Amino acid sequence: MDASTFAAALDLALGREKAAVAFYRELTAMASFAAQRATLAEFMAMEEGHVAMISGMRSRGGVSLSPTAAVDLGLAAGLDAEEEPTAGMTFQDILVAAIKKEERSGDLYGRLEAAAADPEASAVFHRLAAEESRHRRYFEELYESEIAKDN
Amino acid sequence: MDLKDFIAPFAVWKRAFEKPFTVRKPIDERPGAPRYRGFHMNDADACVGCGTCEAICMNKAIDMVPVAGRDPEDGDSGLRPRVDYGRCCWCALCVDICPSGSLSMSNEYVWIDKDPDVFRYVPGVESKPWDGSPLGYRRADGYRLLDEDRVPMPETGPAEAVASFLELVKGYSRAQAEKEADRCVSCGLCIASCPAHMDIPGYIKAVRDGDMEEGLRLLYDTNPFPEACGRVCTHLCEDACSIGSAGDPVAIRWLKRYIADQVELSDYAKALPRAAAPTGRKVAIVGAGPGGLSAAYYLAMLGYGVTVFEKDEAAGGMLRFGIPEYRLPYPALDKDIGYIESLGVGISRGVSIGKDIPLAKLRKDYDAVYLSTGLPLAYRLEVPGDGHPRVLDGVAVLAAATRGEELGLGGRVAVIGGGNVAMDAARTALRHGARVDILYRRREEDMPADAEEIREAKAEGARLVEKAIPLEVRDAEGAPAGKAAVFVWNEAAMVQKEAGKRPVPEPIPGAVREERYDSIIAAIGQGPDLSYVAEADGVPTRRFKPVVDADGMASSGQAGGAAVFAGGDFVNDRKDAISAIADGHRAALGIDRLLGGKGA
Amino acid sequence: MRREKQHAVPPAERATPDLDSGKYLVMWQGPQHPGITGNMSLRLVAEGDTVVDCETHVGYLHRGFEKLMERRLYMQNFPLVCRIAVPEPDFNEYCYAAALEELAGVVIPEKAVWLRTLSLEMIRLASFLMWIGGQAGAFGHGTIAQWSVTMRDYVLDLFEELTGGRIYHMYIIPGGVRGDVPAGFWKRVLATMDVVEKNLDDIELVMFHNAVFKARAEGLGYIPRDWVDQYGITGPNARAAGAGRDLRKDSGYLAYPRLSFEPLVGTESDAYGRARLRLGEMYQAIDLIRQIVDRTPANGPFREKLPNPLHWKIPAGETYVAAECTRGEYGFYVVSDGSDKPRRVAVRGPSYTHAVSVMERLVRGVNIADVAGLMVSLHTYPPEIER
Amino acid sequence: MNELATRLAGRYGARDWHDQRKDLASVAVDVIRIRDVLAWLRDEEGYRHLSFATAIDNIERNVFTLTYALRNHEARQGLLIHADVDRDDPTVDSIHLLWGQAWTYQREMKEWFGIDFPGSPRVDEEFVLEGWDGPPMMRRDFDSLAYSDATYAERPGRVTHDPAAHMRDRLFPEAAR
Repeated sequence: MDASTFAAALDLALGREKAAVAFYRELTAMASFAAQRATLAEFMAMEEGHVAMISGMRSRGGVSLSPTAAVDLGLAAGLDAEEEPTAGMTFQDILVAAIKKEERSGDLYGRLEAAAADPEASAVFHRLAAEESRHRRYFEELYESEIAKDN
Repeated sequence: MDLKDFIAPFAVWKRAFEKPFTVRKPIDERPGAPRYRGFHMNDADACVGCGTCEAICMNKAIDMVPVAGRDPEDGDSGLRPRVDYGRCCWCALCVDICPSGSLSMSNEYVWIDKDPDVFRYVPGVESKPWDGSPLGYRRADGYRLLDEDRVPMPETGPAEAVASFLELVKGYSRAQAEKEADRCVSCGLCIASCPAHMDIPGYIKAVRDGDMEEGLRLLYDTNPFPEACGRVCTHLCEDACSIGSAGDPVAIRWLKRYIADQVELSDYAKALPRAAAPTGRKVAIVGAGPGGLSAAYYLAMLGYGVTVFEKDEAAGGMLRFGIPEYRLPYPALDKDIGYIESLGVGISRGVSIGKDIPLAKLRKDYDAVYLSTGLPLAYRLEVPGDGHPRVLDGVAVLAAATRGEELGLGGRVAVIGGGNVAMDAARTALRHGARVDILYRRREEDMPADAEEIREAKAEGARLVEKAIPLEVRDAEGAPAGKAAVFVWNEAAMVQKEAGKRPVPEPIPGAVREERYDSIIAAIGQGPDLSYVAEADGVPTRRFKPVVDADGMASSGQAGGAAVFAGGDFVNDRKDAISAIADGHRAALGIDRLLGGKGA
Repeated sequence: MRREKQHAVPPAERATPDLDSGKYLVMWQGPQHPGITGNMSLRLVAEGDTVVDCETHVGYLHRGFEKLMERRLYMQNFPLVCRIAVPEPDFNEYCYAAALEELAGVVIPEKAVWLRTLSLEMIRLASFLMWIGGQAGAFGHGTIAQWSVTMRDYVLDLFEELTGGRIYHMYIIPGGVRGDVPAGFWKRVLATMDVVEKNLDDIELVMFHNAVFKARAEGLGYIPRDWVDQYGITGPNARAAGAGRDLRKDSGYLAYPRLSFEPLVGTESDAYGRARLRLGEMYQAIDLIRQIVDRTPANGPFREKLPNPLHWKIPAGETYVAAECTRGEYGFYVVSDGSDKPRRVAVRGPSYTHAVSVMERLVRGVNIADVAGLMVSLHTYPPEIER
Repeated sequence: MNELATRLAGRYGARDWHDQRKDLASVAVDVIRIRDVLAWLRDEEGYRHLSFATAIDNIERNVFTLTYALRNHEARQGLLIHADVDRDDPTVDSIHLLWGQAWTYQREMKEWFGIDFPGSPRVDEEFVLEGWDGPPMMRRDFDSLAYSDATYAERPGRVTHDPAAHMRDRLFPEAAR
């Protein structure tokens, strides 16, 4: 993977976000009732927003993301995501999938940051990792307040 | 008269050589006694704006006024007392009675000004030189005009309690209820905090007056589940109670129960208002929990024909299937439901909307539909092995207990979670003879369950394991597969990661513990089942919650079919019975408005 | 039947002077007059400088208390009643509280019994000290007034320390009292008593062995013994006439049955005899206060818990509670209809009797210059007439 | 005291004897007997002291209940004598010849309640309420607060808020129906 330059790094990120959109689209196809579809549509729209944001950064040639990572609530690590989504997926299932997805993205960017030779690219990955951590944090808080209220 | 009478008066002259009694500059140098009843002080942060000072003031010297920067909030009206020294007589009854103890008096008594209007001010808000004075009148130790102690509720002791499912709380006697009702100062701070905005001071007064029919009428104005709420309400009102600001809050919940307990069901109709003339319109309600039946009651009162569809074989929802009978005995719940049914509300039991009848058909057959289907789905632990056959869900265990089914929990039970469902499950397991551990990810003080539930669960013998982060469930070795499980958790330390946010449990590396259990009851949270709502129903949802307007309306019904209203646990954030009841009432009024009724 | 022995008493026998004759002068003494105790006035008809007729007029200061009380909660009347006798408010507090407690079946703690007795004796002393200043002042002895009002202020200092107020103490609250004594209080009470007692010795010497005072006070306002029952006269006015009645002894309320004292009795109820008797009661009050300091229990509750004052209802009933104040029988008649407000509260102040019917009779034939001295010698607090 | 109750009942038809305390009792007689009862108690039973006389407006029964408080100093007993008088025609025999201060109480009751005591000296003169133009002020149907509100102005700037109503208006105004 050629991620040694700034543009290449953003290209890679763009690819990830597009994949995320596709991820939600895939889940949506599996969904069996309205509430599932509404939630997945909302999350998908968030990822579409990311796609637009990264496209914008690429055309402007600058990164406007904070380098500060969100605090890790430690939920993602404990969640068990072995099961595949099904037609009857609950809000919990969807949120777990979303958290896991953000966690995987963050890990990936972290690895890319470490591997990048170009300091500029490294900075981009650092910021992208931070951005993904904020997304993950957003879903984790949602999980705590809506799903595991009593735990 | 003798000579002495002419000489003795000259004895006054000896005083000419004595030190005079008078003191120089007494105004500057003569502070009031330490107890002096001087100008008022008020700790405006401790004050809750209940206006009891105003109520006791015999001179009408106190006005309750809004002050800048203090908006009404739970347990604080945002008002503060303003004292008019044109009327005040410095009797200090306001200080004596102040429920929060925020009012006091300084020993300052000199205040000179040309402008008479300055002698009317809000102590503690408009700053004065004597603010914070350590001297001045305070109510003496051991002297209170109000009773800070709640009348104790007779309850079964924990040892006896775990031996049966008999109701723990025995209820107040008349003398006890009247004494407890006497503690109320009728400030009404509680009304705002009650989701149903019940007229709490009103029905407490009815208890004092011994007028149970009036009390029942006031209860039913806003809540057709007084027997149930009188036992298991989350009683936010008591958190807001001004008496609770420096003492035990008034036992509002028990007083509500007292009223409902005093009136026989057969006498309800005599006490309560009659339903309005039939409107000829019909409303379908999905879910016969407290929210659905609350809507049913108020719609029936407004003259609507109401049918409630309930998937289970009995009505009551979580009140019946989620709350154990030692907290809410079934006859009490049946009384509430029985009265609603007696008004002609039809309950179709064992009919599941979505499976047996599509929602679309209700929208076609009725003039409006109210959805109140709650949170029936238990969320999973989401750890490896959470599909083990000995991992049970708390709500299902409680429902099985209600149905009288054999629970087969075994001798060692773990309950995972810190909410009321967890406590109910733990205490149910205790009553089935199990040794019970409650494992919670955070600390006891972080638990969302009611404090008394936690206290009672512990008293009944449950062991509380705090800061336990679930890691895994394994099949227990040495037992037939699937008959026992090992629960693995990581001990956590509470870490304050961000200022202003609650601390986060963080696993202590290496501190992994495990324990073998016959059953592991997961009670971490529940979610809605929205599979019966289709896009075509026009009910918008956001993150698995129907989106409703201020009337509880989710869909105006423009798109082929009746309007849909929704409320209860799957809509509101409180997720308790009283909020569901309030939602039901609100939706009934909203439906009536939509269908052109006169409103009630 | 001894109906024929009934005395035909004034004002039935009062002959109204013919004011058009030009022989008489009508003059008002008060309501603003230093010789009048409080805001009261006398309409005097004088022939030369001799008073031939008098009417008492009241209502200039306080009126309508009894009406006001009917629309207030029981506890809200607690700060109100003290105003019914300004220089001696505590008797109102005591009688009102005791009447409510009796009707509500409340027994107050032992400590409250003693602290109530203490405040009643302390205010007795303060009230007499104010009176003696007025009595001396009415005969031109301003010096005595200077002394005695100072002594009164020392007693009021004690009240301020105990209750947080100098004049209106609002201390005897239904159920008990509002607080225990502050640290070191008893020592200061005893020290003040020593100072006051020494001053009384001086007053005794200067005022009672005084040719001028004797000349003006002896024989002034003479009350015969048989008037006591005819007019309902009580207190020092009656005791000076030989009627040895004292409710502290006769009714035995509060701690009085456990205190050692004998009611003082005189032989002549004229201005001098009454003043003498009151001086004796001042010494007696000091003695009682010393006994109370000795015997008040150090510990224990000082108030019995009552229901919430905002809802306190008292069972239907009526009672009359009286106590011996400096002027005689002070009483509260309280009627409850079972609600949270009194149905009727009637205040029986001793001035009612002696400042109207007795005064109007005694003043006839008195020199105008002695009217003030006579009036003070009866010891009158007008608010207890107006109520 | 029961002997006295019996004698009073026999001679004057007195009823409702009630022992309030060991040293205080009350009893009721017909208003027509009031002067005779009081004279007899004074002259024959040692109740020589009249503490006070007053009235209670029992408007619900349309009567004024008179209360005469007597005291027997020797026996250390108090006695409250009650008599109901018709509120529509409140006229009572005067006892001013029995006690020298009684006329003042009667004058007061005339002014405060509108109860008449024919023959009582100066009974129609103003007593406490010089210049009063309202009805007898101690009558229960005289509303002193309404009178005060109508007669005197409230100090400007006085306004208060009921905590419950204030919270409703600010937090959940929809409940104000």
